[in-house]
Parts: sequence; C-alpha cells; structure tokens
Amino acid sequence: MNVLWILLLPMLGIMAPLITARMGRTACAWATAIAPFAALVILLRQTPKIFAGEVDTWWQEWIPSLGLNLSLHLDGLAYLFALLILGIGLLVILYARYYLSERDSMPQFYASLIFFMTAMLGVVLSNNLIQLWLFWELTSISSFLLISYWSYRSDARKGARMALAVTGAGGLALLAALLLIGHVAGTYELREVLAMGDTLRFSDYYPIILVLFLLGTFTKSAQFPFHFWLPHAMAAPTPVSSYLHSATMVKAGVFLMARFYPVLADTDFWFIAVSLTGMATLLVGAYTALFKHDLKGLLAYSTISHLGLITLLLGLGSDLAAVAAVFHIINHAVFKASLFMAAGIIDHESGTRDMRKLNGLWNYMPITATLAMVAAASMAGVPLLNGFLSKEMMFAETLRQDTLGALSWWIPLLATIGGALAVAYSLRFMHDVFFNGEPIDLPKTPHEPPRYMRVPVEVLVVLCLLVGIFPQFMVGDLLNAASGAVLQRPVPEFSLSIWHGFNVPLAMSAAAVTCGALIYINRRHLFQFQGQFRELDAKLIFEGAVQQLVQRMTAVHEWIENGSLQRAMFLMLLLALAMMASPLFSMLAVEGLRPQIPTNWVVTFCTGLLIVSTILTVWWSHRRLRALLALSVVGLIVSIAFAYFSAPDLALTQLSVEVVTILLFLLALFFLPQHSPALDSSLRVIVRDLGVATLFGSVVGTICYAMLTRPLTSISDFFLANSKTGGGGTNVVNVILVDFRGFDTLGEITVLGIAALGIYKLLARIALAMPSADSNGIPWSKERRSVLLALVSQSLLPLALLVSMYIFLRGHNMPGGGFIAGLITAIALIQQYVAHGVEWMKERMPINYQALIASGLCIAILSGVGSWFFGHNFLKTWYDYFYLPGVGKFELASAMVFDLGVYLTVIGATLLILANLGKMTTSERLRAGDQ
Amino acid sequence: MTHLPILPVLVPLVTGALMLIPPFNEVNNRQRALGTLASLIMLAVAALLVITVDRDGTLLYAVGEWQPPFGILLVVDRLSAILLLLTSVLVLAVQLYASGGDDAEGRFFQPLLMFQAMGIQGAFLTGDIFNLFVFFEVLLIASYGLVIHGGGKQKTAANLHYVILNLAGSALFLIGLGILYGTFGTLNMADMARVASSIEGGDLTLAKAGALLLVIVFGLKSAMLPLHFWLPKTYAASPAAVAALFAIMTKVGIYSLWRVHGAIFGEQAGGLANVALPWLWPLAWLTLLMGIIAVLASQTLRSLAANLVIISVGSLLLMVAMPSEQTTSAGLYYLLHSTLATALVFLLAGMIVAQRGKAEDRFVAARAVSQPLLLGSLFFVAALALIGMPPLSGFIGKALMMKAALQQGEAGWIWPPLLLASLAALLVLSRAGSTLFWRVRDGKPGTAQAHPLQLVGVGVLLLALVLMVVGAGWLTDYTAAAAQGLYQGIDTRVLPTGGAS
Amino acid sequence: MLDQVLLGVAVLVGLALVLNAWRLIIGPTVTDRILALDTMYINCIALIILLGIYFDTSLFFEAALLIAMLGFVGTAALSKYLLRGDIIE
Amino acid sequence: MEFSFAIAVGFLTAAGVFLMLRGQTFPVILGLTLLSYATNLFLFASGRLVINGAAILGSSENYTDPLPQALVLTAIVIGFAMTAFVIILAIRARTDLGNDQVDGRESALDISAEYKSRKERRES
Amino acid sequence: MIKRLFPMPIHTLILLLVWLFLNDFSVGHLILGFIISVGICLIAAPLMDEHPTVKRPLLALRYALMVLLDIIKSNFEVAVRVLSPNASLRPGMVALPLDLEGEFPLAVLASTISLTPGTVSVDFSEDMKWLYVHVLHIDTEEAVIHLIKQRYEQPLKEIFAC
Amino acid sequence: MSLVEWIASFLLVMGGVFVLIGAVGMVKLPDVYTRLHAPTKATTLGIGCILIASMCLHAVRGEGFAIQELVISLFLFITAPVSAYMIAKAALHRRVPMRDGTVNMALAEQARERQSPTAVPGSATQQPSE
Ligand code: NA
Ligand code: NA
Repeated sequence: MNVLWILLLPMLGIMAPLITARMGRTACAWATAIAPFAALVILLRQTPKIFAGEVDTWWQEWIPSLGLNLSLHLDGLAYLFALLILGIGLLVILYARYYLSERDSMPQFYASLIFFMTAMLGVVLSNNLIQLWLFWELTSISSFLLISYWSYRSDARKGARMALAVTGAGGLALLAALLLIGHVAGTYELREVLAMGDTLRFSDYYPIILVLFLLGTFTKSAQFPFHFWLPHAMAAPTPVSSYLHSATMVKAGVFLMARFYPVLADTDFWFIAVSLTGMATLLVGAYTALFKHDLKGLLAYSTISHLGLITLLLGLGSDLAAVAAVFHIINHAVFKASLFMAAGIIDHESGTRDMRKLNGLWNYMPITATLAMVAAASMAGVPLLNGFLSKEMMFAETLRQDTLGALSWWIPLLATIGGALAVAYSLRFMHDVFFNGEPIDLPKTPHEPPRYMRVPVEVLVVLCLLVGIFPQFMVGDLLNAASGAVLQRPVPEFSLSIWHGFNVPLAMSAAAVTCGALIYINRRHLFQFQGQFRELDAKLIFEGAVQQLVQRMTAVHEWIENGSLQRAMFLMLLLALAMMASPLFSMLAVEGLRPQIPTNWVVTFCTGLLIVSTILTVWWSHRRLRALLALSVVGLIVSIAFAYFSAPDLALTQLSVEVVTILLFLLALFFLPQHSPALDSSLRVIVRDLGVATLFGSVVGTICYAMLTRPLTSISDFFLANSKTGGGGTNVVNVILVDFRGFDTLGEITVLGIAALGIYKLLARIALAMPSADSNGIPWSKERRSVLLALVSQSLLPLALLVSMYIFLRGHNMPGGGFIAGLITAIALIQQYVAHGVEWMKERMPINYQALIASGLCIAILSGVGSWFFGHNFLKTWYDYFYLPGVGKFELASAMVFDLGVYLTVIGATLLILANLGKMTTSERLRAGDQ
Repeated sequence: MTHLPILPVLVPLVTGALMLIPPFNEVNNRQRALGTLASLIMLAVAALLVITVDRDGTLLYAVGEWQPPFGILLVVDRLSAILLLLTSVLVLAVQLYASGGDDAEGRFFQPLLMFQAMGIQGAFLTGDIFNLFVFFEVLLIASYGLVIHGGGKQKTAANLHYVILNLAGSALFLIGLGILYGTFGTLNMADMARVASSIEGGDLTLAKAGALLLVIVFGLKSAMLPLHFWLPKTYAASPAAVAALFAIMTKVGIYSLWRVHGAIFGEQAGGLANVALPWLWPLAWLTLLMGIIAVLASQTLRSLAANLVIISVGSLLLMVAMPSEQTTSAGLYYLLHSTLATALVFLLAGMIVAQRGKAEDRFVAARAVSQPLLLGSLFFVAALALIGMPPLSGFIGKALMMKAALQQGEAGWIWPPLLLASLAALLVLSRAGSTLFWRVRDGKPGTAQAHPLQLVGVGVLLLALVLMVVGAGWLTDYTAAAAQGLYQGIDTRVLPTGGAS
Repeated sequence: MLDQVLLGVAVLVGLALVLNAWRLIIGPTVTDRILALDTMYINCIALIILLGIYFDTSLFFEAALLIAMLGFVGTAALSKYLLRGDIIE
Repeated sequence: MEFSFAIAVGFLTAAGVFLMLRGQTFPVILGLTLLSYATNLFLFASGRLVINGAAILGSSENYTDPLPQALVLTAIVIGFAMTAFVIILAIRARTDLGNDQVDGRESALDISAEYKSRKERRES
Repeated sequence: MIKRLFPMPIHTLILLLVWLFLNDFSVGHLILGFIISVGICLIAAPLMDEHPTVKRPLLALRYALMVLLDIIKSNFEVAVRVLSPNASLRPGMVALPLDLEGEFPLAVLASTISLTPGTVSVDFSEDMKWLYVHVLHIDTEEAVIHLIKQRYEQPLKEIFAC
Repeated sequence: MSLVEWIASFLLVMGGVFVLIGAVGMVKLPDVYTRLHAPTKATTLGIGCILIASMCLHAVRGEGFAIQELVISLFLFITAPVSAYMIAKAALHRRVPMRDGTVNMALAEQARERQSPTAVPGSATQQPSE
C-alpha cells in the first residue's frame, strides 16, 4: 500500500504548482516540493524492510483482457531508483527556483517536472509489463514538454521533437517486446515473469524479443548509434538536463535492462549485443566529449559514455558486473547531477557555456569551482571519490569475461582507453573553465550564485565524497538490496573498499589517469586531427531525414492521389468488376433450370429500342439535349418493361420520377456549359474505359441472366398470404411499402426530404451564370408566358389533382399510393411554375414547402407512434371495414395516414427542390433580361 | 421502455422535422436548445440500451409487429448498443460545438445533424439488410448536405467527388442486394445467416458475387484502399463540426462488414464462409500502408487528421480480416477510441483555424493563436490519443489489437504497420503541434476566442476518452461479450421454424 | 382470334415506335427529336392499353393515364427550354 | 425473354459505367441515371420475371414476387433524391469552380487546345 | 358563402363527373367524389384566372361533337396526305385575323385548329389579333381562313357570347 | 367472337394503322412543321380507337361499365394541340427552315416575332417567290 502512495503523491502533486501559480515563486517551489518530499519520507520509512529483502506490492484489477492491471511493487532496485528520482528531484526543484528567470512560467515548469517525476516513478515501481510501458511512454511525453520548455527557441523545439521521435520509436519496439514477453510467459505481471527466465530464453521468440527490447532500452539510454538525440536535449533548461541525464530519463533504459536481467541476460546474444553496444557507446561518447566546447555538450557526451559503461557492465553477464552496474548507476547519478547544476550556475552567472570564453573562473566563484572540480574528479574516477570505486569494479569485471575467446583481451583494453578519455575530458572541464588564464568576452561578470542555488550541488558533492570514502557504510546495504533485485538470486560477495591492494584494475586505473593526462596535455594535436572532419549536426541530419521522408511520401502520395475523380471511380469500378467476376469463373453453367418466358416481336422491338437509346445516350453525351432525349426513351421503355413484367406500381413510379428528373436535367442544361468536346479524354483512356465498361456490363448481365433462370424460394408467400388479412390491402406491393416494410418507406421519404434541404442549402448565395443565348447562339425568346400553355396548364390542374387523389386513395388496393400521387400533384404544380413563373405562383400559393415536408414526416411518424397507445410496436397498423347506409362497405386503415405523410413529404420535397431553383434564377433573370 | 430500441431513430427524426417548422425553424437558441435536448435524450436512451443489453441480452424490436424475417427487425445487441452510445456522444459533442456559432453559417445545420444521427443510428440498429441500405442513404444524403455547410469552392469540389463516388457505391449496393435476395430469398440478416449454409451450386456462385460486391460498398464507406479517395478531401474540406461527426462515417462501413461479412458470411456459412477475407486482407494492409504514407505527406492539420482516419480504418479492417472474438473485441474498443479522438482533433482544428488567420491550419509559421495555452493543451492531449500514447485510450486499443493479432498468429504481418503508423503519427503530430503553436511569426495574435459551447463540445469528447481509460476494464469485457454475441448470431427462436424459405 | 389481332396491332405500334425512334436519331433538328419523343410517349400509351386488353386487366390503366399527363409536361418543358432556356422562371 | 432482359441490363450497366468514368459532370450524371435504371431492373430481376401476375390480390392466379418491387420502388425514390441533389450540386460546382469538370480543373485536352489557340493567336 | 365554398362550380361538376368515370357510379363515390372535387377546387381556385364562362352550353356540346367528327375526318385526309408523295404537298403558313376575344376562347380556337384538318396553330401575334397557322396542304389561303372563321370561330363567339 | 369483339378488333386495327401512319408521316414528311401534323392527329386518333376498343372489351368481359379510358382521351385531346403549339413555337424560334415551296414562308419570321402580318393575308404578295 505504501508503494501506491509513493506514486500517487507526486501524481497529485502535479496540481500543486498550478494551484499556487499566483502565490509567488518561492511559494510555488515549496508547494511543488511537498508531494515529492512526502513520498520520499514514505520511501525512506520502507528502508529497513527493503534492506531485509521484503517487497511491498499493491494490485488492483484494471483491464484484465489486456493483461493490464494497476500493479506496483517496491523491491531493492525500485527503491534505489525511487530514491534517486525523489532525492535528486527535490534538489532540482530547489535549484530551479533560482535558475528560472522571471519571464519563465514557473508553474508550467514545475508541473511538467512533477509529471515527469511521476512517470519515472511509475516506470520503476511498475509490476505489470504494460503498465510499465504506459509510464515509459509518459516519460517520453513529459520529457518532450521539459526539453521544449523554451518553445520559442528553434533548437529546443527540434531537440525535443528528436528526443520524442527516437525514444517514441524505441517505446513502440518496447511495447512489442513486452507484449511478446507477456505472451510467452503467459502473464503480464512482472514478478511472475521474472521467475520465468528459462521459458523466455528458450522460446522461439527470444531473439526477436531481445532485439525489440534492446531497441527500446538503447534508444532511451542513448546507446550508440541511437545516442544522437541526447546532446540536443541540452536545449532544455539546465535543471531539466541535470535531472533527465543523471538520475532519470536516460537511466530508464538502463533500469529496464537491469530489471529484465534475470530473464533476458545470460545468453551469448545478450552478451554480444549489450556489451559491444555499451563498449562502443562508452568510447564514442568519451571521445566526442573531448571536443565539445559547450559545457553542457561535454557533459552530455560524458553521460552517453557513462551510460555505455553501465550497459557494458550489464552486458558482461556476470553477477558482479551487474553489481558494478548498479553501483555506477548511483555514482553517475550523483556526480552528473551536481556537474550539470554547476554548469548551470556557471552559465547563469557568466552568461555563456562556451569553454573557449570561460577561463579562470576560480577567481570569481571559488566555492562553485571547488564543488565542480570534486564532482569532475569523481567523473574521472579519482580515488576517494565514488566514481573511482565503480570504475575499479568495472575494470575488474572486464578482465573476467571470455565470450570473445582469444580476442577477449580487447574488452579491458578498450575499457582502459575509455577510462583515459574520461580523465582527459574531466581534466578539460576543470582546467579550461576554472584556470587557463582570464575569461574572454563574457556577457556578465561572473560571481557566486545565490546561496540556496548552491545547496543542491553541495549536497551531491558531499555525497560523492562520503560514498567515495565510506562506501560500505554509505551504500553497502542499498547496493546489496538493489543488486539482489536485479539478479533475483543471492548477491555474490563483493567488497566495497577503497583499497584492494595492487592489482590489474588498479594498474588499469593508473594507466587511464596517466594516458588521460597525456591526452589532455597534447590535446592540440588531437583537436587538429578532429578538425579535419566536418562536424555533423545530428539535429540537422535528423530534421533533414524527416523532411526527406515527408517529401518522398508527399511525392508518392500525390502520385497515388492526384485528386482525380476519374481515377478514383476507375479503381473502384475495376475492383468491383474483379470481385464480382472472380466467383463466376467457377460457375459451370450460366443458364439455370427455371422455365423461361417465350419472347415475342414487340419485346424484341422494345429491347432493341432500349439498347439503341442507351447507346445514343452515350454517343450524344456531349450533345447534351439530345442525350437527354435518348435518356427519356430509355426511361420510358424501362417503365413499360415494369408494366409488362407485372409491376404496375413500379411503372407508375418510374414514369413520374422520370419526368421530374427530366425537368431537373433541363435546369442543369441551362446552367451548365452548352458545349463540351466530343472526346473528353485521350483515345487510350476512352478505349480503356470502354473495355472496363463492357466487361462490367457483361458480368452484370451474366449474373442477371443466371439469376433469372434459377428458381427462387423466398419469403414473399407470406406477404401474398397476409396482405389482405393482415394489412387490409390487396395491392401487396403497397401493403409492403406502408405496412410490412413501412420503416423502409419512412427512411425513404426522409431521404427525399433531406435531399430537398440539401438542395436548398446548395442554392444558398449561389451566383448562377446564366447564358443569354442557347447553344446555337440564338438569344432566348422574349415571351415569358405562352398563352396557350398557361391556359391549358391551368385547366388541367384540377384534373391532375383529381387523378392524384384517385391514385392516392386506391393505392392500398390497386396500383398507386402516396408516393406516386404526391409526385403527380407535385408535377401538376410544377407545370404551373413552368407555365406561369415563380412570381405568379408565389403570389397565389404561398406554401411553405419545408413545413410541408416536416408535416408529412410528422404525420407518418404519428401514424406509427399512435400504435404505442394501444400497446403495440411502432408502425403496427390497424384497419377495419365500416358500413354506412347508402354508401355501403368501406375500409379505413392507419396505413392510409402513413401514406398521407408520404404524399405530403413528396410534394414538399419535390417542390422545394424545383421551385427554389426557379426562385434563384428569377431574380437573376430580371436583372439580366432588362439589359 | 419497450419502445426503447426505436427511439434512436425516432428522436432525431422528430427533432429534425420539428426544426423545419416554427418556432424552431430559425437558427437561434431555441433551435439549439431543442437540438441539445434531443442529443441528451439520445445519449440517455443509448446509455440505457447499453445497460439493458449488457444485463438482459439482445433486445429485438419488430417494427409494425411483423414477425421476422417478414417485417423489419431492429436488433440491439451489445455491438449495436455501444455504437449507438458512441454516436450519441459524438452527436452531443458536435451539436454543442456547432451551437457555438458554426451552425449559423448556412441553413439547416441542426436538422441535418439530426437526420444524420438518425441515419447512423438506424444503420447500427437494423437487422434487415435492405433497411441497412435505406439508412445508409439517409446518413449519406444528410452528410452531402452537411459537407457544404458554410459554402466555398473547396467544399463544393470535395462534395462533388464524395457524392458521385457514393452514388456509384449505392448502385453497387443495390446490385449486391439484388443478387443476395435473388439467391437467399430473404432480407433479415439473422435469417440470411441461417440460410447461408444451405446455398449451393450456381446460387452459391451468385451469392459470392453479391457478398463481394457488398465488400466494395462497405469498403467505400469505410475508406478501404483503393476506395478511400473521397475521404481526405471531404474530411479536410468539411466544417469542423461536420468532419468531427464524419469520424463515425467510416466506422459504419466497418460495422457493416462485421455484421454482414462477420455474421452472415462468417465461419458457419458453408460454401460462403469467409468469402471476403482473401480480398480484405491485402486491401486492409495496403490501406494501413497508404494511411502511413498519407499521414507523412500531410500539410494541414485537417488533412492529417483525415489521413489518421485512414490509418484507423486500415487497422480496423485488419481486425475485420482476421475474424475472431479477440480481434473483433479489440477492434471495437479501438473503433470507439479512434472515433472520439479523431472527432476531437477535427473540433480542435476548427478552433485553431478560426484563430490562426489566413494560415488556417497549414503547417507553416504564422500568427499565434489567441488562446495558445488552452488550444495547445487540448491539442497535446488529442495528439497523444491519436498516436496511441498513454494516458488516453489510444494505447489500450493499439495494445489490444496487437495482442489479438498475436493470438491469431499474424503478429509478423500486423505489428510492423501498426507500430509504424504510430511512429508516423508521432513524427507528424509532434511537428504539427510545434509548428502550429510554437513557430509563431511576430505580430499580434488574433482576438478570436473559442465559444464556451465549443469548449463544452470538446470537453464531452475528452471526458468520453478519459472514461474509456478509467472504465477500460468494464468496457473491454463488454466488447469481448459484444464480439462473442456477433459471432453467435441472434437467438433464432424469434425466427419462424420452417418459415417460408 | 382477338389475341392474334392484338399481337398484330402491337407489332404495328412497335413498328411505329421504331419509326419514331428513327426520327429521334436522325433529327435533323432538336424540335424533330422532341416531336419524336412526344409521339413515342403516345405510342407507349397504345402499347400499354393493348397489354391491358391482352392480359385482360385494368391494372395498366393508371400507367397509360400517367403517360398521357406526363408526356405533355415533358414536351412542354423541353420546348420551353428551347424557347427560354430557363424552364421555371 | 430472360435473355433480352439480361442483355438490356448489361447494356445499361455498361453505358452507365462508361459515362461514370467521364470527366464532366453532365455525362457523369447521365451515367448515374443509366446505372440506376440498370440497378433498378437488376434488383427487380431478383424476384424473377413473371408476366400477367401483378401482385394485386384477386387479379390473377400466379403472382409475381412483390417484395423486390417494393424494394425497387424505394430504390427509385432514393435514386431520384440523389439524382436531384447531384444535378444541383453540378450546377453549384460549375458556378463555384468556373467549369463543369468533375475535378474542378480543365482537362488536359482543354488546356492543350487553349494553349494551341493562344499560340496561334501569337503567331498571327 | 356558396361562392366561397364552390369557387368554380362548373369545374366541380366536371371533376365529380370525371371521378365517377374513373371509379364507378355509386353513392359512396358520389359523396367521396363530391368532397374531393370541392376540395380540389378550393385548392386550385387561387391558381385560376378569371375567364368568360360558357354562355350557351348546348351549343358548346354541339361544337364539341362537330370537332370530334372533324377530327376523324381530318385524320383520313392527313393519312392520305402522309401516304402520297411529298412532292404533291403544298404546305404553307396562314395568318388568321381574329374577331374572337379573350384568352380562353382563343385557346379553345387554337386547340381546335390544331386538332382538325391539316392545320396546326403556331402562334398568336402579340396583340392577340392574329393567329398564325401552319397548313399541311394549301389549295387557296382564303379557303382555309374562311373555313376556320365560319366553322370554328363563329360558333365559339356565340358560345362565349363575345 | 361476339359482335363487340368484332367491333373492337376493327377499332384496334384502325388504331394500329393510324398510329403507324402517324409514325410513317414522322419519318416521311419533309420538315418539322409538316411532321407536326402527323402525331397530333393520326396518333391521337389511333389512340382514341384503341381506347374505345379497350372500353368495349372491358365492358363485355364483365368488369362493368368502365369508361376510365375516356379520361385518357380527354387528357390527350386537351394536351396534344398545346404540345404541337409549343414545338412549333420552338421550331420557329430556332429558325428551323421550312421546306422549299412552302406557301407564305415569310410569315414564319413574323410569327416568330409575334408581330401582325405586314400585309393583308391572301394577297398575291404573300405568295412565295419560286
Ligand atoms: Na576555457
Ligand atoms: Na427560373
């Protein structure tokens, strides 16, 4: 339970700086420190239990199907890291209070910092693989916020992005690795997984797991060749650097390697991959550090180098090496944090970090100089300081491995060279900054920092000394506990003392110090040599690579998506063709066994006519009015076909829709260009399209024929049987429409209504280009109203309305119904618009068509909802027969009400569409016509 | 309560109709309040349905009380219930956002929104394949109207492509339905699932052709490669609120694939079993790949978000292409997440465009937004969700899908694109965010402020995303049960024994 | 007998349809084509009535009635288009 | 008869598909219309062809399948709504984009023709 | 009141008659047809312009029958013309001076002309004083004008009493 | 066959023939103005015959006295002249040429402009100059 609070308190603490934002900087810092401090107290109270080897856990089910639970544990390793995170974190909070200037947003900084701290604590305390990953990603995200804190600076933005990209990519690999581990282990609980080392190591997945896992950890811990992001993360404020690059962020990768040491290490693959990478990083980092003129740059590469060292130790695979690794994690965190803070003080008080300008600061800030030099000496591995101890252990361990066989001696040699380089750059840090003459062109006159800004450095440097001098007392138990957690077995004997006698590691240390000093003294030659090579800026390369990637992808994308509808349509139809045709190849006979209807002359005429008019529609598609006429013939024949094949309702619907469509087409013709080229594409494209079209048509025709000639057993007998008895109508099609499947019809009229609204929207604020002459250049006739047309249309109106009523009323029993009747009424009214014009109609028939649509819909819905009050489902219909003397028997049905809704909606929608288009043009025409 | 299943269709329909007649026919606070009320009712209904279905099992509602398969049957199982909930959350968010002023940029926004909701919810509800077509058309025609809201060349051009492609799609849908009715003789999906295994001979061939045609139709809706061309343009051109609502449009296609190709042409379908898979697999994979390419090529926030939709579609299609309870469950969770997250980004993009002057949402240095901290934080959160980074629900969905793929033994094919997609999103979104909010050209920021209602709309989505994380345990159990229910099919006791077919 | 007569008359009407279609194709002016289309509408009425007689049903009556009404609307609109361009002004 | 019907459907489909692939709005809409005729006939065909069997009870002995008819009716109405929308959209596009190309930009052929004419004008 | 309920009594009557034609002559349909006819006239009334009404219905009936016979007769004539060689045709335009006044009577005249022997009304002059007629075969122009004026215009003048 | 059926058959054949003659006229006649005559008359009458035949047959076949078909004829008789009128107007408007040798061809232009004829009709000046 305590472990939960260690995580929860900082998590809640994120709010503290935000709440106290207005209370002043000191208050904000204090408030921020409360939660981590409390967590630290809780952590420290666990010390005896941890040192006794107990593990505190907390578990809460969260997402069982994912294997993700809220699961925390506090063992030695977690304790060590939590201690570093909270302890150094508190020092950084104090330090940042003085480091940040007035114009920096303190709450934002502290909130991000605590967010990061929480994430880091989550990583080390997680006892669930996926939860661990969750916090791992949160460290990437929160570090992004910290690095980009000065977001107005380009280098901060780019550095942050690069860090996020690299660690984010690694994070994804890690997710894959963790999922695989969980899959192989059968559990995602870390402590259970840790007990399954052999299962994992002998699994087929092991190599891929290891590769993915190492990708995750190496990127996070800035191992070669993924180290390039780290120096650019130095664009962050120095408190951030001192936190991220000493105790936390970059240590997360190392932590993870240590954490999974029991299950993934102890194979040759592990040894080769981890130790060699570590060695390479150690050397590359140390060597590069030597040439950095920027203080923080030097420290950054030194960090890389030390991370390489820890990785190397973990890679060696021996238990003592692991102990050394853990020890060095502690030591590095302590001295590197203090060094960054010192560098920050120097920067803060002198205005630069350039070592070429910084000289002789000893005279200006002696205390800071002393502190920094002690820490740097620890970094160099000078005896009596903590760095010395872990380095000696490392040298000792490099001598013990033999996996490389006869070439195994390379490893200690290279390690010594690394040590020498470390001495060299540490010397440079000390000598170049604090001695080496007088400062050059400093923006400010340097002086000691505010008192409390130095306190964190002092604390850390004292720790360096104490650990260096009294190692066993200071960290013996801690190291034991942490190493035990890493190894998951009893820790081997190790001795933490300053003096082990004259031995090879001591000789190696001596050699390193000597060589280091020599290298530093002769640095001019080395600088000259290095000067030949162009310095590569990883940021530029990375940005360039990303831009290259974006450009390439943009090119590919534009090549694929050229914005052409024709291509999209072609691909869609081609795919449809392929998918539709693919099963047909396995069809044995197209023709089925259903008896066919004998054909006759008239049908042949009509089929021929249909085909000819279809072809004409295509042929004339650029002679637009002609195409429309041909299309009308097609529609006419389709209607006749419906009538012929026993579908009178369809014939009626098709006919009336046809006419309205033609009216719409005519409107379109008027506003669209009158001419278009006969060949709108190249001949190749046309032939290609013709080919696809022909194939498509033949496939659809084939399927149609195959279907027509096969018998069908369908659910329709039910409709025929129940239409009269259940729906009260003899026109089964209509009963299906208003009753059996009335819901479809409701949707259908809604579609019609919405279409009308959409069209109304389309016509809003449209500036229509009206041609003043037809396609032959003949100006339009000046006669607005033809007498004969107007009169006859007028006299036909009542007749047409009567017909529509006739068709509406008998629809339930005979061909007809609300939809057709509605269209007839609409057409009759449109005919008035055509004959008399919009103005005339508007004066005499001020109907709000959209209200008509709405009322139609509402009536249809009400007829359905009405059945609720009789305890029935929506659209349950009712009908009955009544008898009136003199009139006889007649039927009343609720379906008629529904049909009335359909009727009104259709009228409203059709007229809204057509009359509004007319209305738009009228005003235009009045202006254009007067000229 | 017995009429609960039909309310998701009726409430928006009635509201939409009311918004055409006085006193609600003007764009004013009265109309907006009505819209909010309707959205809240829909949300309540959907929540109630989810609870009821989770407790009592599938709800069936025979419209007109005609016994299935003859009448139209509404089916509320766990799958449709949760999608209804998703829709209503989205509609509420969009309605609130648009009520902040965007709805006044043209006519009929609120009624069209309601009709669109009706179409989407109807498509999720119906258990009848032709009725599905009808609701597809309802949601499409409403979306045609919504895309052009506010007017402008870009919208018109995008809408033209969108409309024409979808009209062709509708034609293919009808041909497919024709073939299916011509071979199955029934339209009720549960009944079709029952009949499917008995189809053989020439009918089998025809039915396959029909089933495959429907893949095209649903693929077009869901923006499967190479049917995705309409999507980036349309989403990027649409007004923010509409684009946000559209986040669910592709999901309707995915849902239909599950319903039709998972349940009707699934494992039990005899000769028709899994007929779509050989096509779906490569196309889904390529869709994901295309999404990655497109995301990397994105130049504006809205097109980026649109291309992220393609990635999510690709991922989901891969889940569809490996039908199993795990993949479906994982896909369903991811579907909920990706819909909400994309919608969030589109809404944000709307506010950013409004504040950023002529540069709109292009990734170039421009004047600062007037509310950098607010929009920046929101963007940051939304970006995390989209990339699939914790703490928002994206990572859960991604991990679930990866796990499901691993269980199917397909991790080698599916993990790399899934992970690459996240990486691409990470690269581009971090670039996008730092450019939009940090690369500020000198000069005074604008004065445009986000309307409080817009923020409430965004808040609704954020809250939903957070709830998806907090309640992930319950939700994943639910999605697992939903997936199980999908493949079990509807209880055939409601179908007539023997029947006409 | 009546059936043969009907078939014969239907063939006559069909032939008329084809001739009208021919006029529709060759034009030469668009007014010719509109006239041809108008006539085809009327021919179709004949065809449908014949169908009604042949199948001995009155179910086709509405279709014929509608063609009579709608053919006129179409022709009027087409002519108006030629005259004024804008059919609803 | 079935054969004629299938041929007609095939022709309508082919013509529709071909026109759908054109680059101007008007032919595309024509194509959509033809295609919707084809699909309506196809959907209708799913109930098989029957003559003299209209689904009006009491009008004949063998009734045709009424269900596809109802479906086609719905499809016709929806198709009508869609056609209406797309026609007006084409008008809107022409107004907004200045031409009637589906992509809103002049086709390659137009551009080359314009280029040629401009060149000729320069030369003369 | 009655005027408001039956704005177009003749139309109402015709509609009722047509309704009965369409359905059957029964009491039920008489009532239903009456309601519908009245309703339609109420809706359509605002869309109808005022026209001179038929003053002599019997004469109108006779006129209708005469036209019907003329139509039949004209058809045989036209059939002959159609089937004889084109060279023997002598088509032409005729401008018909009008005595008749009022749009409605003129419309009836024009329609009649179009339906009857070898003539099609083409257009009115703007002042409605002339009707242009296309004639399939002209022997003499005067004969055409005389025939139309005597046979059709005169009775119409009487019918509409103008 | 009953008497009614004989009559009906006769009417049907008449109708068919007239419809065909109308179509033949459509193809054969020389210009659009002359072609107008064919459908407005021949076809209308043809339909009329067929409709009457239909009425007769329905009456005999026991469906009662159904004179619905009269309504179709009513529509046709009202609309056919207007269709012809509109088409003729359109043809004039587009200056569709009349056949050479058309009497009073000059009147076409005046009809197009809807003016009164410039000279008294029937005078020699109106004769076409052949
Ligand atoms: Na120096
Ligand atoms: Na107009």
